[in-house]
Amino acid sequence: MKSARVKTLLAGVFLQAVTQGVLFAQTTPAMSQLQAAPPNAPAAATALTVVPADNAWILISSALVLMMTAPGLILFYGGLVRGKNVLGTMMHSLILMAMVSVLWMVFGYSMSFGDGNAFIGNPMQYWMLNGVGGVPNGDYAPTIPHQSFMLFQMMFAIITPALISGAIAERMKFKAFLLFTFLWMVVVYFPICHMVWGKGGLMNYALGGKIPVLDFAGGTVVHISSGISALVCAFVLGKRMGYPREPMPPHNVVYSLIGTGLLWVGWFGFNAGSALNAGKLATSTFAATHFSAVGAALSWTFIEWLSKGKPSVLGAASGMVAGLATITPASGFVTVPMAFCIGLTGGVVCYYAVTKVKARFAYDDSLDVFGVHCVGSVVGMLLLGLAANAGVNEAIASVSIDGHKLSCVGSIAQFVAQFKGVLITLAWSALASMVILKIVQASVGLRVEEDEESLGLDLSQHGESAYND
Amino acid sequence: MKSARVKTLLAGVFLQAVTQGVLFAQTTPAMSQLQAAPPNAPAAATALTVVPADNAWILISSALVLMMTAPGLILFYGGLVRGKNVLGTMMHSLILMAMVSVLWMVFGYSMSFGDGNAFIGNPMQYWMLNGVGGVPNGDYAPTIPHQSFMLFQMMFAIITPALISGAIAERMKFKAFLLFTFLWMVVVYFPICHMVWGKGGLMNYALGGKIPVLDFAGGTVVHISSGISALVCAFVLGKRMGYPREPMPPHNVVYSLIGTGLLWVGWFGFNAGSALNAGKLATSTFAATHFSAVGAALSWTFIEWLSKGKPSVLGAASGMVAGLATITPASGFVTVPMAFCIGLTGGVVCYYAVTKVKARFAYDDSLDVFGVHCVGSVVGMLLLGLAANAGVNEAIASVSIDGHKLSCVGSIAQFVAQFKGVLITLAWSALASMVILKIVQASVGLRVEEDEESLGLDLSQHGESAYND
Amino acid sequence: MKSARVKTLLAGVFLQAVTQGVLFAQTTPAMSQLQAAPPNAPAAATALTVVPADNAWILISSALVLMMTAPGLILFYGGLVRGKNVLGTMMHSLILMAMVSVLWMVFGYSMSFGDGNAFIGNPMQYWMLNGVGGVPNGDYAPTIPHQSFMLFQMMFAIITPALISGAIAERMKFKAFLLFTFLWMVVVYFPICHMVWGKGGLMNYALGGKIPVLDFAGGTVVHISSGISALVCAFVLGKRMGYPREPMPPHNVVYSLIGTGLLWVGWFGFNAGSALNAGKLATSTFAATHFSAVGAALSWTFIEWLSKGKPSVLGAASGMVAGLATITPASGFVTVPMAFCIGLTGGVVCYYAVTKVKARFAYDDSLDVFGVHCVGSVVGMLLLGLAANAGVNEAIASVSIDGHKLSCVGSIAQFVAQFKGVLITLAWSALASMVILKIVQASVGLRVEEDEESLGLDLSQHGESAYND
Amino acid sequence: MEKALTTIKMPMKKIEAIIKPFKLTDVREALLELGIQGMTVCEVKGFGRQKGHTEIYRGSEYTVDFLPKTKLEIIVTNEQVEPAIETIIKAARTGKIGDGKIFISNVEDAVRIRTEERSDKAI
Amino acid sequence: MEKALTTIKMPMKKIEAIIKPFKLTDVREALLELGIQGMTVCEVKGFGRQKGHTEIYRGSEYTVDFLPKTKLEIIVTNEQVEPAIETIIKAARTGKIGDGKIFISNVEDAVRIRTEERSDKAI
Amino acid sequence: MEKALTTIKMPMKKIEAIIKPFKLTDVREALLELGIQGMTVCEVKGFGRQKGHTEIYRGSEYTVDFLPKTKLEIIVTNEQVEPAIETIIKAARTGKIGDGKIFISNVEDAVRIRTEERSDKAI
Ligand SMILES: Nc1ncnc2c1ncn2[C@@H]1O[C@H](COP(=O)(O)OP(=O)(O)O)[C@@H](O)[C@H]1O
Ligand SMILES: Nc1ncnc2c1ncn2[C@@H]1O[C@H](COP(=O)(O)OP(=O)(O)O)[C@@H](O)[C@H]1O
Ligand SMILES: Nc1ncnc2c1ncn2[C@@H]1O[C@H](COP(=O)(O)OP(=O)(O)O)[C@@H](O)[C@H]1O
Repeated sequence: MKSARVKTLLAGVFLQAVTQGVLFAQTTPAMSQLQAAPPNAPAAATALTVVPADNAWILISSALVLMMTAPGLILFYGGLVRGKNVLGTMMHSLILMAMVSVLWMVFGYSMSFGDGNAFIGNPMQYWMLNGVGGVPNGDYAPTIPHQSFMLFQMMFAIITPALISGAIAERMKFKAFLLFTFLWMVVVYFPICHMVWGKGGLMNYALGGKIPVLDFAGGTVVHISSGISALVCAFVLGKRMGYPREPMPPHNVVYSLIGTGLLWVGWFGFNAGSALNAGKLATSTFAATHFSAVGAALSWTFIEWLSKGKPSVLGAASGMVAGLATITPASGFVTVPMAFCIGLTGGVVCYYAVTKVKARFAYDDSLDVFGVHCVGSVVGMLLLGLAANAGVNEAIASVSIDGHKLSCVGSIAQFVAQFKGVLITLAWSALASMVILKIVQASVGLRVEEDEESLGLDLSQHGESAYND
Repeated sequence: MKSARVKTLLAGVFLQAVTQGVLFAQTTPAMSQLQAAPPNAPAAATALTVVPADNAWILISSALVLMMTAPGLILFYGGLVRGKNVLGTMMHSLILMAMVSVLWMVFGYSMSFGDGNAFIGNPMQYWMLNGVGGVPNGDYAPTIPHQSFMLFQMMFAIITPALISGAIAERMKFKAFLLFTFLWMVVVYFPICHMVWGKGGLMNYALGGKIPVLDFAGGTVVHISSGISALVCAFVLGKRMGYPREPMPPHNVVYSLIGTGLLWVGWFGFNAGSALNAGKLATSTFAATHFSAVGAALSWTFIEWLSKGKPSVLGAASGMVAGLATITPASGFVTVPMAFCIGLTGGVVCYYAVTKVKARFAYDDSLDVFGVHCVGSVVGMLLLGLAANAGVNEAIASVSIDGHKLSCVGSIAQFVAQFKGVLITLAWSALASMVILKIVQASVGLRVEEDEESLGLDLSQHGESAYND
Repeated sequence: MKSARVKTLLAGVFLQAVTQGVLFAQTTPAMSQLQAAPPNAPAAATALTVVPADNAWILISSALVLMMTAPGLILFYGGLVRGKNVLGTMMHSLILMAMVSVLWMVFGYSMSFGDGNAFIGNPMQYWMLNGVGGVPNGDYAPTIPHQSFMLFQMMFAIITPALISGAIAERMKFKAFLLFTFLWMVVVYFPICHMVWGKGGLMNYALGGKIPVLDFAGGTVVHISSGISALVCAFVLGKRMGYPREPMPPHNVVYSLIGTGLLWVGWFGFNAGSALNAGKLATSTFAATHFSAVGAALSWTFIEWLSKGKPSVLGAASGMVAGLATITPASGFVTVPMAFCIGLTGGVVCYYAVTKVKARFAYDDSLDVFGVHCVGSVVGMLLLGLAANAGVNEAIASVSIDGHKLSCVGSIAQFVAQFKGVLITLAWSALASMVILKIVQASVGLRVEEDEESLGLDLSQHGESAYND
Repeated sequence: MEKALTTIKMPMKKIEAIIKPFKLTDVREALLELGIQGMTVCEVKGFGRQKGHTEIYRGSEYTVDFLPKTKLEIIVTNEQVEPAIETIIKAARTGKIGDGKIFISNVEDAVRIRTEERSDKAI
Repeated sequence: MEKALTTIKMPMKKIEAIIKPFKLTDVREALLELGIQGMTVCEVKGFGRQKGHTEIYRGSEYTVDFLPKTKLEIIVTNEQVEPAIETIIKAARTGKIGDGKIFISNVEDAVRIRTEERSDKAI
Repeated sequence: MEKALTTIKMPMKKIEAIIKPFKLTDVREALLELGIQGMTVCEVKGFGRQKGHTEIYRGSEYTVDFLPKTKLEIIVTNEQVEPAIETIIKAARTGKIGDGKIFISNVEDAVRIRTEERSDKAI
């Protein structure tokens, strides 16, 4: 019975596919003309040409950022949970690779990067990615196909909610997770992405915004938004059964270390790809990314060695990820020694967030999304306000906000601007997450049954177990 | 005694190496001149210059495609078998990285891409890769060194027989596997590759073929050829001892999920690299690849959720791979929404192939090579016949076959052409595989002894076990 | 008490960061001017421009080489040790990613690539990477930012000491490892790197050296230096408790196979990236790299099959790594068939080094660093002396040493030059390692206590265990 | 020695308790409070009245009848047997099917390897 | 209670069967048919007359003497002992060396944790 | 059969030895020299007087009380019991706390699955 309904559904989909196929095939000449001069492109846009080197760099960067999610993050997170929840944990990220991409195609990209007001883009402008083709979008990336820019940004949209899944690990209903992330993308991610990077966005200093916030590769959009939402989730969902009395050590630290390596490598695409070309800014961003990871790995390791007596390997790995999250907003704006210092700071602050703050407020942010990603990126955003350097990125020497020229180079004023950016992101993400969680709770419920939790998500939610003899 | 013979052998190899070294060193100026104007190059070929951006993209794509085999496929397959066979299963792919490369060097590339008739290239033309150097081959890839093109194509030749190994997992003699794949490459892969992509190949619409078959990145050459051969193998080898009565669940689903992530990422190189340059076609191929994986992941997951009551993680991963196999032939010819629909269809059809068809005909295609790769790519090849879009790839708007101009844009006529291409590939691969298997059976035998099978391939064939305390 | 001191320390670091930030921000225009015409640049350097394609290739190659260390090498090594030492083993490489990078930033790059004498560069020239910016350094890589060159080279500096860690696995104190590698970088790596690749280095044929040694991607600098030092370490540290009476099989061969795949893929960046541009030399290096791995995989597998009766999977993987290490110095100078023969030879020689030589001299080079890396690269260096081919790399046709023009093409003379290069590297590395080990032994001690060794490094050194239920 | 062995009148019992794995901490702590200072624990798979579950891998369904259980082995003196049983029952019980069993059998002798102490001095 | 324990005249036996792992399904099904509804299973390594094998890792040869075996523990009433033994033999036998052993010993008492039932009512 | 079982006067003993894992090779070799040709081995976790250790994961400290131990089960004839015990003690002893225990109990019967041999012929 059920399967009959499914078949009808699928037949529909198939038919639609075929008709659309014919449709698209017929309208293509017109469409490609359309792309050559899209309504939203400035007149001069027709002169934009693709630079193959930049395109190669952005495509490979896009691949690297997807690799961060899988197999990077799925390994990092999967290793940290107990063996009975490893598949469920990995599924959280895997299913988002599919779900977020669909949202992105239908209206998400348009809500993020379409023209609109200061808070949100027009969801219909690039509906079904119509008009996002081979011609560059001069506003965002003048030397690569608009489609390449869309793809690169999509990989960010995928990993952001995947990060949140670390806070709700080992106890959330799969259905609830799907509903939560769906709403979260629409209400939190797309708007914040538009505000920070979209044309006309509130905080987009380069394209007509009102607050000159610097965020090179997603400190606010990716790490703070997800990290604070993760904290809210941890509070609303409550602790895992038995936490913290029962020990819940990582079931396979090796997985987490593989994940760490892949995250580091992928992060080069994440940050240096955000230069959107393969020039010297990509290089300096790459360097800053590396040296911040280095700094935080060292500071986390040594502070742990001093305070706990032993330098743990998971500690070093956590430091690396903290350093990478910390430098993300700053990576395109600071020198190498500065990036190293930012990393050192990020490592220390995140270490205390994960050990002291978590213990003090007794929430179960299971895989430390808040303590690493949110706290790290807040540190990065603020230090960037003091350290932004026009020698590294000349674009910030003089920007125009509301018709006034001003500089975004490191200063108290810029620090304040960064602070505002952080606050807006924190407030909006926390508030919206709270509301969304209440809706999910009221509709499908948030947590699995006690029996299911003690059996594990792999069996209870997915009918599988990871390891069999 | 044995080792004495080996030493003589090796001394010979070494001597040869040194002499060849001197030889090559002396003849090099001549050879490089030769490369500048190879006998088979059109007069204008001397004007071909390498575009570094395109070369960078093809080199990295080649690396990505090798990564698909190892560690991608070895993990995907290795996780799905039982723990006592994991090394033997991984070895199948690993040894092919070596063996196929040698064949490719000696005569395989030449048989595939040398001039010849409609069915096979001249094996002597590029014997030992002579004449495959830094100057582009204008027929195949005018902006990258001929050698880059050769390398990229080699990675396809490696992964194709590696795919087959999933069907014979856990029971084939290692010797038999080597002999089978050797013969299979010569009799199936090189000819079909020549027919579809070689100059003058029967189905190469762009370079003088007779049937205008579209296959962007290897639906026929890679997935259908290997998938149908896998089915034949499964029938001829018979079921694993105890199958299906005894449960044979995957011994480590985590490995398979890591493999899935790496396959997805690597597939960007596989498909978008097939554009052979870093322009907008690479971008649109990248996008189509992604959205088909997305579509199939969703359709497989939800159809399983509806029919079995739970969405399995391995199901989502299987859907991803199915979506990637499905879009392979179509990836460079269709729009993003169309790719998504093709993926949706592929996911559903492969799901039924793997669950219902396999159960109905009771063969033991152990890791579902046929159900995922062959069935998926057949779906992709056929839908492509309806959906090929000149707005995406203008090259297909007008092609000349036998002196007639015609269009390969989606239509019933093109559907028929695609159908022919599929049929030829299915028939040739199945027939040849059957004959090869009989030869192997008669010479070295196909299956390991019962004792060896129950002990596992790792110990019986390789004298190792994967896990020790 | 301790933590109070730490806090003061950290406050200091933070303050410094902020002040430096302001400082850098202020001085930037000057600094960027400086970069436009650095004191050490020839007058014509101002004309150097970045080629984005080359930069994209070097950035991605840098990422690939870092991937070789993590997750490549950490998996390869981590799988080979016993389960109680896996984290400690992985930590060796992970901490070097941080520690070596800091040395590199502060003075290591300058010691390696700064101007200086034949043995060492001026550590102050690029102190804190001052002057290493967006403008290419014409001496080393005229088409990419100097900073890109620095990053690429840094990845080599990271993996080299990480290789050594395989020889001291399962028994060295973590503190001792840190001190040893710190001293080793300063006394062995930076000097040898300068001698071979630095401007004015003793063996740098292209930039004013005295001995025309060819070493494309680090046969001496990376593999011989680390491999011979590993041997010295194995002798000085002594055997693991129970070795060889007690069996110490790899605890997870699957990890090692994943590592092998990643190493192979990453090695394309290592070798082909060493072309420092994305032209045809990168392609031919890529090809040579691949075919040597292929050759050695086959020769190792078959020689083991003949002599032990079974072809082991770890054997095939070991052959791959041996072939990659062997070709490294030669990769940019030889043809594909020659690379294949060099690989065949490397596989055989390394096989005997690992099985017979190790047994004969009864040292415990736990993960065979000497037998694979040192022996392999010595083979490669010497065969290169006979096989270097100007048709592949025209730069070697005529080089000037001490005012004399000579050719580095394969010949007895070049063989002798290679031999000298190998000897110098062996002698210097062995001697220095011995002295360093004595210093470390006398200060912090080399080995963990017996109790700690039998408990495992994971628990005794890091307070963790890799696997928990 | 042989004599010694036979003259001792079985002063000890072996308690084997098969419990749900997540109850191990509770049981261990309860027994410790009772004064029992040693035990040996083994991961086992149990088959009984408690239903297993079904797993599906690519359409193939497997019924998993064996469930993960934890087996405790505790050697105690005769007097400790009943208190120990009661303690285990209290700590391990959830009231749901599959809570497990306790089996009691005789032990003839015990030896502490380190000291060669015998009988109840060894435990 | 103490009294209860001693007055019961050992009505149960413990059967420990060490078998080849791939025979587990067969044995379980055969026992189930016989009406035995519970058992506890443990992965063990066995050493006996059956030869081990040699493994080689990079030239170092290791003799592996211990082979993977599966140990079943089944508590049954006295009357079930012999039928159970016969059933196990029939289901687990391949006729080749290494088929395994069955050991029988006394059990003094049994308790079902969920219900506190004792003796043969508990199994 | 039932009769056969009861008339046999317990000719065999079961030795259970809990030892430190790295002593397994030594113990096995020593027993082999003594003429004992079979044993069954199981990885267990032990709790006793030997202190565990602390592990820290991201600031959360876990006390690990259970330590890895190896359990040997050896069925021997009555005469072999004492020599076997002595051998195990000698081979497994380090003199440090946690060396482990040996427990001895009765076995009523043994069966070799391959041949259906019974009693001491089966071991
Ligand atoms: N006859 C038996 N012999 C050995 N172990 C048994 C026996 N019966 C049950 N068990 C063990 O006890 C566990 C719990 O038994 P079960 O019948 O599921 O529930 P309950 O303990 O509530 O009666 C089983 O999983 C198995 O490990
Ligand atoms: N004396 C013994 N005590 C305990 N277990 C034994 C003993 N002898 C054999 N076993 C177990 O029985 C298994 C099979 O014994 P083996 O001698 O190899 O073959 P068979 O059962 O055919 O005689 C061994 O692997 C071991 O686990
Ligand atoms: N009463 C007991 N019952 C069962 N096993 C025990 C008992 N006491 C100790 N053991 C086992 O013996 C091991 C060693 O005991 P422990 O008290 O640590 O040291 P020692 O053997 O030196 O006295 C423990 O880890 C545990 O496995």
